[in-house]
Amino acid sequence: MDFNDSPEEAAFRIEVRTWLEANAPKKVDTKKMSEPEILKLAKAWQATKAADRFTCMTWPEALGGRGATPIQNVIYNQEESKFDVPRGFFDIGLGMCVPTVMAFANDETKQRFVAPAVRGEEIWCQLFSEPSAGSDVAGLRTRAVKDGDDWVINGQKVWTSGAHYCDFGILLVRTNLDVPKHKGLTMFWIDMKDPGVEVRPIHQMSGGSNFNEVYFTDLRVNDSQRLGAVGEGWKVALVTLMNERLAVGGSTGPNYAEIMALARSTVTEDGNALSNDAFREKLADWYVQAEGLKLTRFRTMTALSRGQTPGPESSIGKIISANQLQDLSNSAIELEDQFGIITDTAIAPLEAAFQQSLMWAPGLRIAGGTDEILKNIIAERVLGLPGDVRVDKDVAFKDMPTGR
Amino acid sequence: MDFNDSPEEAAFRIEVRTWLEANAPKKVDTKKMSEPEILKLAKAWQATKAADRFTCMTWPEALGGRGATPIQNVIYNQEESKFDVPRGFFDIGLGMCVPTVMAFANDETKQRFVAPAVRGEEIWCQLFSEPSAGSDVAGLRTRAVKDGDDWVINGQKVWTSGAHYCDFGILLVRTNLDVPKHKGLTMFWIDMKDPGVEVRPIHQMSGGSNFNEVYFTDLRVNDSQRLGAVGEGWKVALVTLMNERLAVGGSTGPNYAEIMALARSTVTEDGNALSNDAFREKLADWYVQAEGLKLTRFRTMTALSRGQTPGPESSIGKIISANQLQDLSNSAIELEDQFGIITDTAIAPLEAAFQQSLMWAPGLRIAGGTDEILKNIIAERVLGLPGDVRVDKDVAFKDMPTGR
Amino acid sequence: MNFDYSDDQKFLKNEARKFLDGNCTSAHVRKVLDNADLSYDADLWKGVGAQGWLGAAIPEEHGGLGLGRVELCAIAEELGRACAPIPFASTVYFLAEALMLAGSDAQKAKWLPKIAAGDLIGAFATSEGPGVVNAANLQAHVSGGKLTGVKIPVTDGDIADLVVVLANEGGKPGLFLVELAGAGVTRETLKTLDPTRSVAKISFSGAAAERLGDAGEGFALTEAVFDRAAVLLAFEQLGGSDRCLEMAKDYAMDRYAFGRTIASYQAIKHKLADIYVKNELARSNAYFGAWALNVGAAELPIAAAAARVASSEAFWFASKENVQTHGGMGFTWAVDCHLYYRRSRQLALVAGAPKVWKERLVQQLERRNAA
Amino acid sequence: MNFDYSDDQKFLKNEARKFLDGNCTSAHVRKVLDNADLSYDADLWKGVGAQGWLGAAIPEEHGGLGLGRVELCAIAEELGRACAPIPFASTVYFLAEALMLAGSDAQKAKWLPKIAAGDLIGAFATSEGPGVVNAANLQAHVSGGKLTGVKIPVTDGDIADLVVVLANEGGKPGLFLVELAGAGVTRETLKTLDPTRSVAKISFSGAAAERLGDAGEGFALTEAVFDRAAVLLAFEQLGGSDRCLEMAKDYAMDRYAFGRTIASYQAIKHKLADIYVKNELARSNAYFGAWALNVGAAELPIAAAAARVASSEAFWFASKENVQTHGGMGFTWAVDCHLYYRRSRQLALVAGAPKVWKERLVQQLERRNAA
Repeated sequence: MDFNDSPEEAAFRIEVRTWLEANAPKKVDTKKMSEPEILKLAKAWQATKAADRFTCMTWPEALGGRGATPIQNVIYNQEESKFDVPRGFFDIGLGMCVPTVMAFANDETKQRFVAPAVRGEEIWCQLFSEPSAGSDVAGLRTRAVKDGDDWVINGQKVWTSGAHYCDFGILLVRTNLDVPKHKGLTMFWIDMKDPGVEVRPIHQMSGGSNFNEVYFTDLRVNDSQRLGAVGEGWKVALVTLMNERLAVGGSTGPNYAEIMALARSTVTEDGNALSNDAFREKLADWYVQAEGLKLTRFRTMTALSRGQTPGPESSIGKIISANQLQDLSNSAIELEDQFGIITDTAIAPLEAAFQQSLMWAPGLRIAGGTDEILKNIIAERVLGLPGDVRVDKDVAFKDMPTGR
Repeated sequence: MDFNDSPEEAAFRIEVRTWLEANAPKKVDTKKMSEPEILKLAKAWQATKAADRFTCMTWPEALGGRGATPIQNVIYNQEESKFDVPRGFFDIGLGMCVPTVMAFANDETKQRFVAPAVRGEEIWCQLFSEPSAGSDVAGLRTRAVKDGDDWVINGQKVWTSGAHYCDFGILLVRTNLDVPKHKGLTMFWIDMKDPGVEVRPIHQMSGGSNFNEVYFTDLRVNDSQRLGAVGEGWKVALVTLMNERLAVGGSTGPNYAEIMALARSTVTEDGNALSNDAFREKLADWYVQAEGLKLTRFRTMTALSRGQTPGPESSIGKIISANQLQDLSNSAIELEDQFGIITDTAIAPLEAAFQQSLMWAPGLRIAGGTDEILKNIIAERVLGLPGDVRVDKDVAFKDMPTGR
Repeated sequence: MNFDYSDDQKFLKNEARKFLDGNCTSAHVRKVLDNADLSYDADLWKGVGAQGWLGAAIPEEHGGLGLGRVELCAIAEELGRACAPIPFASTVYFLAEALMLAGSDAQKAKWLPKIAAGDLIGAFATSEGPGVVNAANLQAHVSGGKLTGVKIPVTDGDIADLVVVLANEGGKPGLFLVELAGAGVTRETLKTLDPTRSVAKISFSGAAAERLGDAGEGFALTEAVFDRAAVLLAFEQLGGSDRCLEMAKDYAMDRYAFGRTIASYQAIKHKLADIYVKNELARSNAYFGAWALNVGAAELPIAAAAARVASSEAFWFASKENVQTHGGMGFTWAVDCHLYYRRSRQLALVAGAPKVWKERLVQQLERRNAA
Repeated sequence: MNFDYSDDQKFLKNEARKFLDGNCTSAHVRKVLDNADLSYDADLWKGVGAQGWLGAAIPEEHGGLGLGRVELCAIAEELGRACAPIPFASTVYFLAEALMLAGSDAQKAKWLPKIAAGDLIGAFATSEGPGVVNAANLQAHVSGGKLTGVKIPVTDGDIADLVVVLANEGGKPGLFLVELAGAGVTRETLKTLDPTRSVAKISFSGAAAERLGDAGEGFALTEAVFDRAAVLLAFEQLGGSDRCLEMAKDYAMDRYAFGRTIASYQAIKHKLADIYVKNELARSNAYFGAWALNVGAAELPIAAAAARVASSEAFWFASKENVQTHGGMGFTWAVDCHLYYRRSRQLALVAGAPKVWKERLVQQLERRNAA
């Protein structure tokens, strides 16, 4: 029971650290930079990583990787996280989309796309979710109709991260209404710059716009852009989604340390709010949860380092972190009392970090699997409990009852 | 918005109080008395009430009642609760069983049974639940097979209150295995003293035995003891169960006032445990819940007094009171710290009231509808949400999958 | 036993709903939400005045309708349900109640008619920074009838004509009336969690201040005003909580996943049942508060605390689980869920956070035991 | 990164489970539960001794196996899973740890071998009444090597040979070793929530007492011993929590309502998922505690507090929702659910209630910040 690297791991960690010290770009203040400017830096850094094969490390050498072990990948990420390098633009593309292309596209297509994606020259997005198909992705309605060698696509996707700066995407569509929903789907790769594709940002309740709606109007794609067989789209999508958990999750926002600081700085009649027993008990609970999550990740890493594959227990992470963030943020603003309503970053404590996370937390409880779906996953895939009654298994999609 | 009686209600309250002062038996310490001794007192008091029609008050005069309004009934119970009279032996019989007999039996049977039950000379119990049919009562397996003019009954019931002192019972059995479960049931009244009936007490996790198992071995009942048509047993049972909510529920055990007293008497380094903010916040929550329940009952009474029928919102009561009792009891023993383990009534604070309620609370969360079933009831009957998918509606009972 | 609205009160409540259904739709609320320069909906404010709601509980001698507080609670419930973007609470629950509680005959005669007529917007200013203001850290002070100090946040402070301010005078805490149009007042509108309700920072530098109530009673009077406001705010919270339950139910019934409405899944059914239970317990506690406020019962402090605690937590739970029930749609700006999520925070903080009220509730229990 | 049992430790854990599957069935536990005269299962106690578990963490020089604390944690997890009715915790987690922590060479040499050999049952006595004993209310006192006072409750006090007692000597709190066979000791077995673990009231009137550790260090040493015991107890709690999840799952899979297994209902599925999540977070915190205890890390106090808080609440939740999942059957004496419901309370109280540990955890956080 220890936290030490194996000798091999330790050696690799030193190699990584040395390389990062030599190659990681200098820290720059991105606060005032535009997204395109930050993206430019990110692409440069990705190219540097690709050149020395410190990205897609677990992929085979032929595809730009170095056949690294999962734990080596974790070690790299741990070390990189100590450097202030631009992040987040390539995770979904290289984590979910390109592996799907690699698994189902013909050699020519792989030749064309894998290398530029690894070098960060081209970015990919994932186009699955729809307004009427969230938790139930396979219920999607975007239609593709065969027309000669082409398919003509009409419909809408939603919650697409980075669609506005992506060059290509993998798109899941319905090609057959007369079979049950899972059997009528087909996957394609598409050019996001095609005039048949329109990207609109989604205005979130938190104010920001981290996601997009993507509309398709008579988008023509050649049958050669098909990934997997016609009607096999769901099987292809599962390969993509397998990796989703790696892409999403992790607590974002203030934690027990920040709210402890807030309490210490909040004056009360008898000193400061940190002396309140009710607050202290909550603080202990938040600490125990947060530490529990961190230490659970260590257990996952241990499984990796022992060559085992960690199970879906990682689903625990988001349920806990998202709900704790909402609870902790709300406790913080109630701690500020009347003052807690203020969101002016110049006036509110910690630059209104708690007010911002209060408005962001509801999204965290939904994105990448709602609390309810994640609990289903734990119940069914971890505990092996039976699935719920399914009334949609054998019904032709066109005959399925629908609401909004 | 007030708590006052209408003039009619006030007048009736005075009438009731006057009668109670004149007729209620003197307070006796039942702690050291045996159940039969207490039952004797209870029967005497019931006879007194019946003589002046202060029981079954809402029933028509012809059946021993006085055609009272529901609110008059409530007023009587409020006033009687101020007197220390023996209680609880007749609630299920007169509240659930005899009304069923009145609704479905022939005149001869009614003549024979109603009056003695009202006078407390004969007590009735309800025989529905079975080991394999709890939340799903209609899944019961006790069989009745026709044999000439008789039915021969074999099987087992469970959780029967008072079966050991009851004279008669209403028994729901399966008379047809070849139809869906709700359609194969029939109701009978039976003589609990028949040699074909064996009563065994259930040993509860709390130590006590408030309920019984009842076994039927070749119990013969004449077809004239049938209540309602063959196969119509479920319809009959619904009439019985309609009244169940009145019979069950209500918090039993220590509440916020007792735990507040415990905290005040628990010495800490800086005074007593009542000064702990964490405890104080919990105390406020318990008070708000308990008051909320009490006041919700006032709203129900208001509906009654306005001649409206209160809805199943009374299901709220037990969910809250049972879970609060478990939480409050546990907080109390944790407040006592190491000492909380002790259940010796001579040593533990408040004669171990909290330790006893800790062991009783789990039963309260289950008896008369589990938390989960009650939430289904609220969701479906109060909020009008759809029922869950039912796979048992059209399957012959003998073909239904079963477990233990 | 008559523990519910009377038929007349139900009629009034229905009329209020009809009026707000027409004059306070989501579009009206969003007009204030999306326009940083709009502090409130002036048309709605006029309309509410014309309905006589501002003077509902003000005696007829002072130009009001002289109705009871229960009638005001009925109106408050509908305002909360509609998420009304107007300074009703600041003007009616805080300022008018403060005047009726502690005002001199002259002060009542001068201000109450203006409130009833809709000619005046009020505010109530106690906070000066993060945490609860108390005798030890209260900075604002009055000398020679002039007020100096900074109050932040002051709900509706940027649009108010008259504000009640908690300040020390000769070391004694008191409440003071300050006309904001006068000299020595600078105000700044602040960004908040609920842009449909306006909040300001007000700096006083020698502004003319007239004492309201007795010297030294500043904190006691503030608590008494908060008790009254807490009951009325609880009904706005109830209206909001019930609206959230309706929204969640309507969406769930109409949203399909895996071939059936999500309202048929136990996870959703039990979530909505949990909301219902909290809302009903809150309603019962709020009714008791309404009774205590209406008859001026000695139980008001504990009744107000129980009503505020129950309603604040019910609205928080209902508003956040309403978002959750709506899934991704609930997280969008376009769907109304966040209007109630924001308002639930505004109402929970404006008269002091629930934790403060839990402490006050327990202090009342201790007094009751001591007595 | 090696944050899990090693293969050797897993092997030991498996062996322990095999042994307990045979020697500590529900029937063994119920023998103690249903027989008021039985304080523990003597055969199982002998067997556990023969397995060497009592001396697992005791150095070889003192007759133990000299294994690490992690090995002891693995054994503890299995004992908790089996709901073992023996004085293992009192003897090993409390007495042996206290001796190894504060004992003189002579004291270690005298007592540790007896513990390892299974010739001695221990106990640890701090409490004197409801609430947490503290410097202000500690009554037991030693003078001239004689102990006077009453300790209640003392887990396994009625069967123990040697007890560690917290008492004042010349106004200085200290720990003292008292042999219970000696003069001046009267004991009374008490009824408790968990009859499978024995508890006594011990009255000392001039019993011979020998100090363990330095004078004045009584409370500090007690906390240090509790830190060690808390980690080991956390593993018993984990074993119990996981067993409850298994029981609930097995019953739900096999129980049918409305034509299908209740394990297919979301209300049950999410309940079990909630149990799983709490158990896993508790396990991770317990592992950290095991690491800190094993290497004697400075983080032990906060790691022990986190492990105790997480495991106590996980076991409480798992044990009560296991009863609920079993429905009526779960409320019967005949079904094993209540064995774990009772044990969850015994383990949560025996080293002080979770609320006490939450306070200690926050104090550690404050020190960390100060440092």
